[in-house]
Amino acid sequence: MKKLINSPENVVREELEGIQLAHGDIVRVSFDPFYVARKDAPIKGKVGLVSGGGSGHEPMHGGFVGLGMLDAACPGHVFTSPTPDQMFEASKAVNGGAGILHIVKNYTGDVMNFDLAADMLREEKIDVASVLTDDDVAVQDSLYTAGRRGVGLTVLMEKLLGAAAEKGMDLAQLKALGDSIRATGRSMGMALTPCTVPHAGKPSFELGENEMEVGIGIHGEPGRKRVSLASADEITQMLMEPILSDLPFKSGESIILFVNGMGGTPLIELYIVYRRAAQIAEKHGLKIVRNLVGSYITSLEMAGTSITVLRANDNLISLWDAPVKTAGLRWGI
Amino acid sequence: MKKLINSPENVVREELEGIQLAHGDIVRVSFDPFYVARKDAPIKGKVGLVSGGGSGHEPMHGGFVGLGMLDAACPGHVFTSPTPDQMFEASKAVNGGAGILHIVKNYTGDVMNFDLAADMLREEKIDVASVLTDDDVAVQDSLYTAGRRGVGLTVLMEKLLGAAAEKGMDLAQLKALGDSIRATGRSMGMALTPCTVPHAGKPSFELGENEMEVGIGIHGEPGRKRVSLASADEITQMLMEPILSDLPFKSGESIILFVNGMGGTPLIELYIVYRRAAQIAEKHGLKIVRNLVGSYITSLEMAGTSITVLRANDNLISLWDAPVKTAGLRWGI
Amino acid sequence: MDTFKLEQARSWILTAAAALEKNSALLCDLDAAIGDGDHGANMARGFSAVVKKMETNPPADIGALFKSVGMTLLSTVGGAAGPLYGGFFLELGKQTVGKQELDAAMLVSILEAGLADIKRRGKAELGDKTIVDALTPAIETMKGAGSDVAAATRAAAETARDAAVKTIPLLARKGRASYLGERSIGHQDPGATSTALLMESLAEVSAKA
Amino acid sequence: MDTFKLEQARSWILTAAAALEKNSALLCDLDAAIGDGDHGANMARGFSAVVKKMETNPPADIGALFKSVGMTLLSTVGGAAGPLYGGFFLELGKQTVGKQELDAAMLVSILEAGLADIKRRGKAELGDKTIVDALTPAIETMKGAGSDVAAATRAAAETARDAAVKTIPLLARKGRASYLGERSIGHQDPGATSTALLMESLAEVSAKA
Ligand SMILES: Nc1ncnc2c1ncn2[C@@H]1O[C@H](COP(=O)(O)OP(=O)(O)O)[C@@H](O)[C@H]1O
Ligand SMILES: Nc1ncnc2c1ncn2[C@@H]1O[C@H](COP(=O)(O)OP(=O)(O)O)[C@@H](O)[C@H]1O
Ligand SMILES: [Mg+2]
Ligand SMILES: [Mg+2]
Ligand SMILES: [Mg+2]
Ligand SMILES: [Mg+2]
Repeated sequence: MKKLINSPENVVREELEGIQLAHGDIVRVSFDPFYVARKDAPIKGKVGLVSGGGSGHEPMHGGFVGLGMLDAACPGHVFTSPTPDQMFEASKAVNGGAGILHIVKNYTGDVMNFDLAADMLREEKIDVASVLTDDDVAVQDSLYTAGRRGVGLTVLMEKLLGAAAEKGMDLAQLKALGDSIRATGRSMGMALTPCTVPHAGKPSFELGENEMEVGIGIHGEPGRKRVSLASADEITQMLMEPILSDLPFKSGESIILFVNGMGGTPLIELYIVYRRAAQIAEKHGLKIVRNLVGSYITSLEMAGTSITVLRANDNLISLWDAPVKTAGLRWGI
Repeated sequence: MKKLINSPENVVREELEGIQLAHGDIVRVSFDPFYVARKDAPIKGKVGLVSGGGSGHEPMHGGFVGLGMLDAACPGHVFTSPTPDQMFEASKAVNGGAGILHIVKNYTGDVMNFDLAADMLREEKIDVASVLTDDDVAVQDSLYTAGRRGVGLTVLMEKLLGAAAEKGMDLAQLKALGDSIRATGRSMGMALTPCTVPHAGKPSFELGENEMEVGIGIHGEPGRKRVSLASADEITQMLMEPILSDLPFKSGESIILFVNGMGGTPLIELYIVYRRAAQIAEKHGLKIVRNLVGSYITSLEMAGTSITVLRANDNLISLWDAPVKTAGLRWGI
Repeated sequence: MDTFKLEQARSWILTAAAALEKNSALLCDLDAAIGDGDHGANMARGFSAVVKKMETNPPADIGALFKSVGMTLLSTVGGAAGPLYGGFFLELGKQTVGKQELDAAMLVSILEAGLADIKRRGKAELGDKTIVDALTPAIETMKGAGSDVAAATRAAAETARDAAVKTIPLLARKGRASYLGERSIGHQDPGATSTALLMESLAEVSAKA
Repeated sequence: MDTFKLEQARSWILTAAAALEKNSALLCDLDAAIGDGDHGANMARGFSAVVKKMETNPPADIGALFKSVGMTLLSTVGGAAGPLYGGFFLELGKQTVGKQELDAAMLVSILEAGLADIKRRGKAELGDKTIVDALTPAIETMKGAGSDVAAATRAAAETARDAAVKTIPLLARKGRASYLGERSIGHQDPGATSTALLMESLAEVSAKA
């Protein structure tokens, strides 16, 4: 296992120490329990946006804490959902009196832990709502299953709701906006290589030199199918097709297009994927009004990419353009 | 070779197509010859900042074209210096009448090609000056060698000179400022894994499961020594020690600290490195006034890190804080 | 053995902690095949925190013990297993407030309450390839195994072990493994396996009484 | 053969292009060991562009041919080799403006002028582990090899080939390999090797006359 770490046990703590040292102007880090909060939180009268999830997806979520995005993020162990006490303390720490919105990726663990935290917060008379992301079209949805995973849409969700909260939207409005974003965003990902969870010390799965996994999530889990290596254009097609046909996105619609790297894929390759994704979107009659290209929701050092498409309207565009000042995403300020 | 590409020959062209599609609001891409220029260039009365180098280091340099940074960037083939005609055309395209400053990493090829381009520009009566970066302390410098490589300092150089040019500094002043930055910045890098140049199809060198290369550049070249794998803290020490003692940086000084990822290293590891680098700097009596953590000057999908330390003063701090709007670095606007 | 005493409850947790630590890599491997590879680490981390807590703060009755176990698991395990096992032990604690010992029937009934909590929280049914698939038949076996705690828990442990193996051909419908669809078939569920380890530990400490 | 004609000059470039294409991987491997692994690709790309240019735009004299080769290499090779070989051929072009043929002495003198350009541009001296280490002794050999172009170029080619091999024990002081310090020792210089290929091609086309 080749990693720039000191020991598997200390990865998250030391990462947080690094974040505190590097971004002390934007955030403050709590070490017991672990959470990253906006330095200027709580902000009176503003709904507190709190997210969280396993570590290993950096910059998500800690890198998205700051003006115009999250008020707090709770990092779990690598690929392990954080615990209710973290979410509870983080939420209390950023509670400005207008309630707390939890942004939760739809994994059994994350959902149950956030639910427990919400119960604890309600006992303290704090208003809590939650918004799920479950945008991964690689997973077949059904009433009888855990549903779809939350992946790339989470990044867009946090940016857009963050801007809306900053503008003073109340909890119910934010929840409604979040639900509408949830309903109109879709993603799919693939991996060229697996990743190695530090405490496991070995890759999460094996992939032959000529194989890739399609329909992968962000936890080093195997995807839906293993197929032969293909060209960037073919891969992009394999991801875009299910995304576009799932909602479905219709000709004439405006979209935000997000091409994400899995952690070990360099930017040069992401632009080659973006190129094709944009061509496919245009051919489909879609108008790309905003985009994001980079490694924002990662799976440790996995090589691969995911694509997220979100239906856009003027309101979302103005929220997208609103100032954001976080370690991972910054503009307008 | 596992890459999100279509064919080795088309990597650079298709990447540029992706950049044009994704960042058409900031840049325009020329395809014959290849260069990326600020969309609003030439800017009358402003010195045009032009850099370039082999591809494979993204976001450098194309991702640093835009307000407050470069006016144009010339991408060569992967790891191969671009050619004089690119630099000539790019410089002409962004010439606002106040002259052109070339920012050149000190590699034989880059230097000679930029020199040829400068000669061609002078024949057209365009004022040209150039600033070198040669900040890599892993390379022993001497009168009789090619000198040191330009590495991480190039990113800081482009940001700082970009801000100064935006503020209206003239060519001679920019050249002087660049030379002073060159004189006070130092870097060193290491690799956990090699990288694979697309047309080569195999890794640039072999590394055992328990080995790493220390003193590596950004071109997949072997480093100065191969040693046993070490912890993040030890590695950070191996990089910081030669950097701090080379200039040397002295107790009481202010610095900008830049921890860079080589392309295949996830952010979570970079924060662990930053943590230690900051601790070492502080123990050395240095005051970190600004920092940058992320993969900004990469070596394809190489796993590894480099550290850059630059002496800072109030002038540099205000240039650092000045607005920048590029695909790779953005704030204040 | 006719009753299960505070001392045994304490030993159960210590024995389970040791078993989970010992089988951590196995559980991680099972989870890597159809999940995210952390189940063993999660459980080992949680139970080692439980052990530490018990040492510094020895509970005075079975209810206090289980409550403490549940609270600690909730705040240290994370993932799906944290709330599920945490809630399970919290429920066991609720059912045993102030108790110093339990007879076999009570043991069955508190485990049933714990299982109900897991099903309420996780919404998994029998056959979904989860903890429920090991715990449900184990409790059924215990129910029909009479009033000797040692014998009943031993029978339950065997059933749980077999039941964990029987999750192999199942298609996962809950938890991370469900994302794999058909590809979840052919692998043993890590949560059912950790449940089997818990039941085995229960049988071991009951036999020693 | 007493003179080197336009037709041979043309063949030289075509033969060299084929040789560089054929040895592209070898040159890349040599460069990977002590540089950045692109020398073969750079040279092959440049010479293939040269060939294309010659086909569409056949030069009328040796000077025009070399000038065109130089210009094309400058804008297609990149890296260190682009300006060095580009400048080399531009210099050859300057020395042969309007010429249809060259005798052996002139061939030597234009190669000397080309070498001087490389040294001026790259500032490398003999022994720095560069192109200079192959070209310098090759020209020396040619100088002493008499007026038969075929014989002289053959001798020069052999010397260049040996000289490229003799770069192995050298410590690089110029170019990328210099960054390696002591670790550059023990590897053959890619640029010296491509020079040897150019000289071998020159000898081959001269023999065929
Ligand atoms: N809804 C559920 N009901 C019951 N058990 C579940 C449910 N979801 C997951 N599990 C159990 O949890 C186990 C995985 O636990 P763990 O790996 O610790 O959490 P995570 O899946 O969050 O990584 C699965 O093997 C399964 O037995
Ligand atoms: N200053 C120099 N003078 C002469 N030849 C040089 C010099 N620097 C480099 N070279 C030659 O160039 C070769 C490398 O060329 P190439 O790989 O194409 O360029 P780059 O080093 O820019 O990748 C070296 O093997 C060496 O022979
Ligand atoms: Mg997990
Ligand atoms: Mg090169
Ligand atoms: Mg798991
Ligand atoms: Mg080279």
